[in-house]
Amino acid sequence: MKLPVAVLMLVVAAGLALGVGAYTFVYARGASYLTNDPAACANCHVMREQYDGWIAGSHRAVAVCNDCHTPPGLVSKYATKALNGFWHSFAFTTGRFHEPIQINARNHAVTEAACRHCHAAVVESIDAGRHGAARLTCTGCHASVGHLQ
Amino acid sequence: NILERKSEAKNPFYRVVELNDTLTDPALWGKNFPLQYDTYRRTVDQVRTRFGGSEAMPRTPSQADPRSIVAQSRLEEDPRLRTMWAGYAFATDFREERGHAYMLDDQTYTERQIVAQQPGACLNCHASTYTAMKTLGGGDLVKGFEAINRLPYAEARALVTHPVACIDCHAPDTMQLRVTRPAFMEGIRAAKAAEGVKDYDVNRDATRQEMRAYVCGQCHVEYHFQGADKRLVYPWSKGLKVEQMLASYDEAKFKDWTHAETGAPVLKAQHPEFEMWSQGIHARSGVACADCHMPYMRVGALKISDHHVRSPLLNVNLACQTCHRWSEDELKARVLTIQERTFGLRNLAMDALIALIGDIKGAAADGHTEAQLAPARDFQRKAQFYLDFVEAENSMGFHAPQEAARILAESIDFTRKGQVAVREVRPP
Amino acid sequence: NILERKSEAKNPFYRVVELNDTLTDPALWGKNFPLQYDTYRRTVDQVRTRFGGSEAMPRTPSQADPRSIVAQSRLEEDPRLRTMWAGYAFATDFREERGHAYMLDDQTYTERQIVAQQPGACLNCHASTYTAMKTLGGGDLVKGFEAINRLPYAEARALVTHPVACIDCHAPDTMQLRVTRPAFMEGIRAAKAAEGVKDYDVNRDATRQEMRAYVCGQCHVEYHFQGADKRLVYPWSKGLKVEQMLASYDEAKFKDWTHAETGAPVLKAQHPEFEMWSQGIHARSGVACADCHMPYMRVGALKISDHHVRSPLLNVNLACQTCHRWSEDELKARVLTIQERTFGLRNLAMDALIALIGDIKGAAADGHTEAQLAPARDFQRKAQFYLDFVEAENSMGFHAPQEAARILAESIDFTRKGQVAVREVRPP
Ligand code: HEC
Ligand code: HEC
Ligand code: HEC
Ligand code: HEC
Ligand code: HEC
Ligand code: HEC
Ligand code: HEC
Ligand code: HEC
Ligand code: HEC
Ligand code: HEC
Ligand code: HEC
Ligand code: HEC
Ligand code: HEC
Ligand code: HEC
Ligand SMILES: [Ca+2]
Ligand SMILES: [Ca+2]
Repeated sequence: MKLPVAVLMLVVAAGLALGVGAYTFVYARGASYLTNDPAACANCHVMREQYDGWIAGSHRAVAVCNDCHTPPGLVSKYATKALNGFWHSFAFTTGRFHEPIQINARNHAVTEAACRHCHAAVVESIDAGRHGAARLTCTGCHASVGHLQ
Repeated sequence: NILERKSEAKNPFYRVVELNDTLTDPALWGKNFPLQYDTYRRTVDQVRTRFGGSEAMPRTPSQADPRSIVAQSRLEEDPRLRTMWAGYAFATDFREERGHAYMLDDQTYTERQIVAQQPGACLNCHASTYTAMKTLGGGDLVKGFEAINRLPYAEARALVTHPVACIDCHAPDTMQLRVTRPAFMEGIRAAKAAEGVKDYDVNRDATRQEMRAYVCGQCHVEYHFQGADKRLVYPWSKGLKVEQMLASYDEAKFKDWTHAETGAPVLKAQHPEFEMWSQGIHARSGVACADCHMPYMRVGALKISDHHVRSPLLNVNLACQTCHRWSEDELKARVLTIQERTFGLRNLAMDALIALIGDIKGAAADGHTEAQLAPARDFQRKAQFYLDFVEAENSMGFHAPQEAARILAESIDFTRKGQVAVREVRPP
Repeated sequence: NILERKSEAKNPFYRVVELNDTLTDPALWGKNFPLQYDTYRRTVDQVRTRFGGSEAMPRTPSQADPRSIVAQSRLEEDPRLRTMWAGYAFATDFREERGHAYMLDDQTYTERQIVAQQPGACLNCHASTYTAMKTLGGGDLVKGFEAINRLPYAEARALVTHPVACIDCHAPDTMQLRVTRPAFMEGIRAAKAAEGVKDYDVNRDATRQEMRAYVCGQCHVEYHFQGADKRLVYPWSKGLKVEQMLASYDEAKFKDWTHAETGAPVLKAQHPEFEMWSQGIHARSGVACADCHMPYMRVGALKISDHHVRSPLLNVNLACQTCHRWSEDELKARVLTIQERTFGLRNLAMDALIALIGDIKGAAADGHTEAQLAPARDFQRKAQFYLDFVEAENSMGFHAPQEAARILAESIDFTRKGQVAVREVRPP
């Protein structure tokens, strides 16, 4: 578990530079970004809805937040966590974020990749089946998979 | 469990046949894609829904028409259609449409072939014409298209064997969707141009999701035959809305026929599913024909597109429930609510139009002059095209509920003006 | 700052005042619920949308009407309304509606008060009448309701001070939603009875989600005053659809007034938001008025209902995006598409009705007998009620897009039949 600590330090450092961000990151257990426990995400009340939606959703038993919201592979995983953790902490404190919370392009891509990672078998025929074909977005049809709406 | 699936799915397709651009027979393609082929062949099924599907009506085959089963006659269901289309081939034979497997036979043997001389252009949407066009054109698709259009129907018919087949929607090498119908290529280019998009090439510029609707738009559209060459044209140069199509017909002074009872130069709208869908909330939300009519289905470890193209009401679970979390009964009820509203207005508009036709007929008998009848006849042309636009569209309003109601409301308003116009003048 | 946010979350509100069923002043309730109160007070804002909101028009206050700002006149926006309502108070003054804060003043000072003697019944929907009714009835709400209805307006007006207030929608002890208007209790009971549900008691039987619409349905509905006692009645005994309401009016031979230009016994539809919404897809999906007009908003760690009741188009993020993942601009564009379609049909139907009114007027001048005019006048009554039903409904079709278009289509059809009828006969 060297990496996570290193990243944490890195984030805290960046945070100090920005002051408030890091304060929140620590105080509001932004570090929970580095754990795998969904309840940890819900440390932030603003994550409550998604948490509840996940509990009600079909994937509760098979996937936790990080399975869908962080890319596979340690480095990129904690990079994403640090990035989101930091910015979300910042947004949370300043209260400056779009309501309702909406996934951004980067994290949407992460999520889509996660679907394909676990369901490679099922979707191979429709997805990778033909060379060069653009991909259909999973959530276009399965919007409620992660979070029952 | 997932792990198993992974291994199973390493290669979803086994390339047992080397497909190329000259192979029309779906059975050959089916060797590589047996799952899609099996579902494709199920379009022979005939099941009826309140307004869709089709009913299998037994008939005794004859020399002229060997079909032992046809779909129910829409003319018998609603005799007012005979009056609306008086003098046109549709008044002799018009049936509920059924699955793709029947498209070639139903066109070949409809009585509309007997009462009128039809051109090869008809075949564009009733057969796998891709290779035939390529051959006729010596490799040039458009040349072949022009050639087949102007052939007499019987001659053109001899050049084709299959209903719409894999090759009409898919590229043999990549299986990617493609548009193979020049009429759609030209139509959509014109429509895009009207929106300010220059030089639109559908096979180059369309997204994958768009293609999931465009392949259907090759045929499920309003059309007419232009000039002596019988070029198949989709009237989209001003846009896809009913008023824009009527405007382009008016501009070209085009008429499908002269109404037998009133002498009005009238138009016949035909299956504008693509156009109606384009005005609806689903199109606006990026939901394509294939999403509802060819939903994905699980077959073992794989997910494939259900090639049993049919009414989604026969498949609500896969067609709707991935996006809508309502029960099957509730979803059917929602569709029916929309369709019954549309049907009610369609009937009001039909009664109105029949009344106008009666009025004009009466006025002509009373000795109204051509000049006196002209305004009312023009309102008949308008009211009729608008009504027929919804009547001929096969979702009974579902593809664009408010738009369908809007069109019928305007049809009734045209009739109103026509009935007033015919009463404003007295014979000389 | 985050420390607050955490602590805030613990105790949502502080009971500084002991509320009870006699306290009307929202400021008192506001002491316990400052966040809701603050947003409630913002209904004084006037912002215009294409078809909603309202525009602040300065005027010079007078003795009779001290208002220095009013909403724009709908009669000036569309003078055809004067013809449609000829002979009725609405033809003298009819304005765009605005926020709840203005309801009492706007009713008190509208010129409709000058040209007609209005009863106390008017106040049911323009003031916090709950405690006034309780007092008048000596603790019996319905008795008080009956008493206030039959008072002359001025006398009843003296009994109230606030526009709709907390107590009209909330129980003081639990803050639970409640219906305080007998007219709605009786109306919804009749509507449920028509569906076969016996003895429906709204405050006992309604779900919480239903209450989120019913509290609004207390006022945003079609109504009339029954008999000499001016009892406020919602015409739902046959159901909430336009044809069912018309049927109950016809059955009772009820008319709002006699049309000044045609002598037809006509009806005025008024703000049937609740009835229109009940026919739409949102109601069917369990989406209540409060979901869109009072969406939850985050204040620190709390989520409260935005009591700044207004056009959702001024608040699309919270009002729509919780359920629809489309951009703000896209959502606005979707609403506008629906509204422009409705507006187009509304104008067609209006032109048609004005033409019919002209026809009947002309026929009467030509000496048509009462008996000869009767059929056309009845069609006017029908066409007018249907058109007004959509015109008076304040979402310009959004609450039920296809239903609104359906109603306008039928209005045009009634006009058509009326124009034919008036031409079928010649004066004796
Ligand atoms: C099975 C996959 C999956 C799991 C597990 C999952 N999510 Fe999501 N999450 C999604 C999808 C899908 C979206 C929608 C984004 C999109 O449309 O691409 C989403 C969106 C979000 C959003 C943005 C809000 C929005 O609707 O755009 C947040 C915040 C979020 N998730 C948090 C969480 C939290 C916290 C957990 C764990 C409690 C979690 N997610 C678990 C798939 C998942
Ligand atoms: C420090 C409080 C906090 C914690 C802890 C937290 N979040 Fe968030 N999250 C936020 C805020 C604030 C936003 C909105 C940021 C924005 O929209 O700019 C957000 C937005 C998101 C989004 C969607 C917006 C985007 O940037 O794509 C996702 C996905 C998400 N969080 C996932 C998670 C997951 C997974 C966890 C746990 C590993 C988690 N969050 C823990 C505060 C938090
Ligand atoms: C951590 C692995 C994992 C991730 C990530 C994941 N899934 Fe799943 N998913 C599963 C498992 C396991 C099941 C249940 C077993 C099965 O049916 O395959 C499942 C079931 C499903 C189902 C069928 C049940 C249902 O909910 O309808 C769908 C659809 C689905 N996943 C789509 C998605 C989509 C879309 C995403 C991305 C937003 C996603 N999955 C992300 C593992 C995952
Ligand atoms: C055009 C709509 C659409 C898109 C896009 C789509 N799916 Fe599906 N998906 C469906 C439908 C419909 C089903 C139901 C199939 C069945 O149950 O037979 C389904 C079923 C599934 C299942 C569950 C199979 C089962 O029953 O266990 C998984 C897993 C899945 N999809 C994953 C994905 C992933 C991952 C993506 C993105 C690569 C995706 N889907 C894209 C429509 C779609
Ligand atoms: C959102 C789902 C949806 C989309 C998208 C959609 N349709 Fe439909 N379609 C339906 C429904 C529902 C019906 C009504 C079926 C019935 O009445 O049985 C229907 C009916 C039809 C029918 C008549 C079917 C029959 O059984 O007689 C045709 C043909 C058709 N659609 C073609 C299309 C085409 C072409 C497109 C795209 C341009 C399209 N549809 C897009 C849902 C959809
Ligand atoms: C080559 C022309 C052509 C193409 C391409 C085409 N169709 Fe058709 N379609 C037809 C014809 C012709 C019929 C009527 C056949 C008959 O009645 O004999 C038909 C019938 C249908 C029906 C009615 C089935 C029934 O039971 O009533 C549906 C639904 C349908 N098509 C949907 C689609 C969809 C969705 C696509 C695209 C994925 C599509 N069609 C592509 C020509 C075509
Ligand atoms: C632009 C494409 C197109 C062309 C060209 C076309 N059809 Fe069709 N045809 C369709 C579609 C789509 C359907 C199914 C929808 C429907 O029936 O409304 C259909 C249905 C039919 C049917 C079955 C239903 C009925 O009307 O009885 C017959 C028969 C038919 N066509 C004959 C013809 C004839 C004859 C011609 C030439 C004069 C022709 N078609 C030209 C697309 C086309
Ligand atoms: C009327 C048009 C049409 C015809 C004819 C047709 N297909 Fe398809 N096919 C589609 C559509 C639409 C898709 C979905 C493509 C996408 O999502 O990009 C598809 C997808 C496929 C796929 C990709 C995997 C999947 O199932 O999504 C294969 C393989 C396929 N079709 C094989 C065939 C074969 C084999 C035939 C002939 C037996 C055939 N198709 C006939 C329209 C058609
Ligand atoms: C790929 C997703 C998708 C599929 C598949 C789909 N829909 Fe929809 N549907 C939508 C979206 C998106 C809307 C627009 C409302 C919204 O933004 O939620 C919508 C709206 C609707 C509405 C309300 C609009 C109206 O006209 O009243 C109905 C009803 C509806 N769909 C029924 C169906 C039925 C029935 C089917 C299957 C035949 C179906 N849908 C298939 C996504 C879908
Ligand atoms: C799904 C969302 C939604 C629901 C549910 C809904 N409305 Fe609306 N309402 C709207 C929209 C959008 C408008 C149009 C606003 C505009 O044009 O500015 C509107 C307009 C109105 C207006 C006119 C507002 C203005 O600014 O002039 C009133 C009054 C109204 N609604 C009352 C109601 C009532 C009462 C109910 C419940 C019986 C209801 N609404 C249910 C979305 C909704
Ligand atoms: C006691 C009667 C009453 C109740 C209860 C009531 N309203 Fe109103 N509402 C009115 C009146 C009266 C007006 C017009 C005020 C004016 O124009 O002076 C109005 C105006 C509005 C407007 C128009 C605002 C604008 O800017 O044009 C909206 C939106 C609205 N109400 C929604 C609602 C909703 C949602 C509810 C329930 C949560 C509700 N109303 C409950 C009587 C009521
Ligand atoms: C059943 C409830 C109800 C009753 C009774 C009622 N109103 Fe209203 N009134 C409303 C609602 C809701 C609005 C806002 C919606 C609208 O204006 O269409 C409104 C708006 C108004 C307005 C502002 C818009 C306009 O029309 O200029 C005036 C003035 C008004 N009413 C006067 C009266 C008078 C006078 C009476 C008695 C004859 C009366 N109201 C009875 C519910 C009612
Ligand atoms: C026109 C009706 C109406 C009026 C007037 C009204 N409210 Fe509400 N109020 C509502 C609705 C609807 C809700 C949502 C209730 C629910 O979801 O069960 C609500 C919810 C509340 C809640 C619960 C927490 C929340 O925000 O959801 C409180 C506290 C509250 N209102 C206080 C007040 C106060 C204080 C006033 C007067 C200043 C007031 N209300 C006036 C309709 C009204
Ligand atoms: C609480 C959830 C919810 C809210 C809030 C909501 N909607 Fe919807 N909306 C729905 C549902 C459910 C449907 C029906 C289609 C479906 O089942 O997905 C729908 C359908 C629609 C449609 C398609 C139906 C049609 O008539 O074309 C539009 C457009 C729409 N909503 C716009 C809006 C707008 C604008 C707002 C905000 C003013 C809004 N909605 C608020 C849930 C909601
Ligand atoms: Ca059919
Ligand atoms: Ca307003």
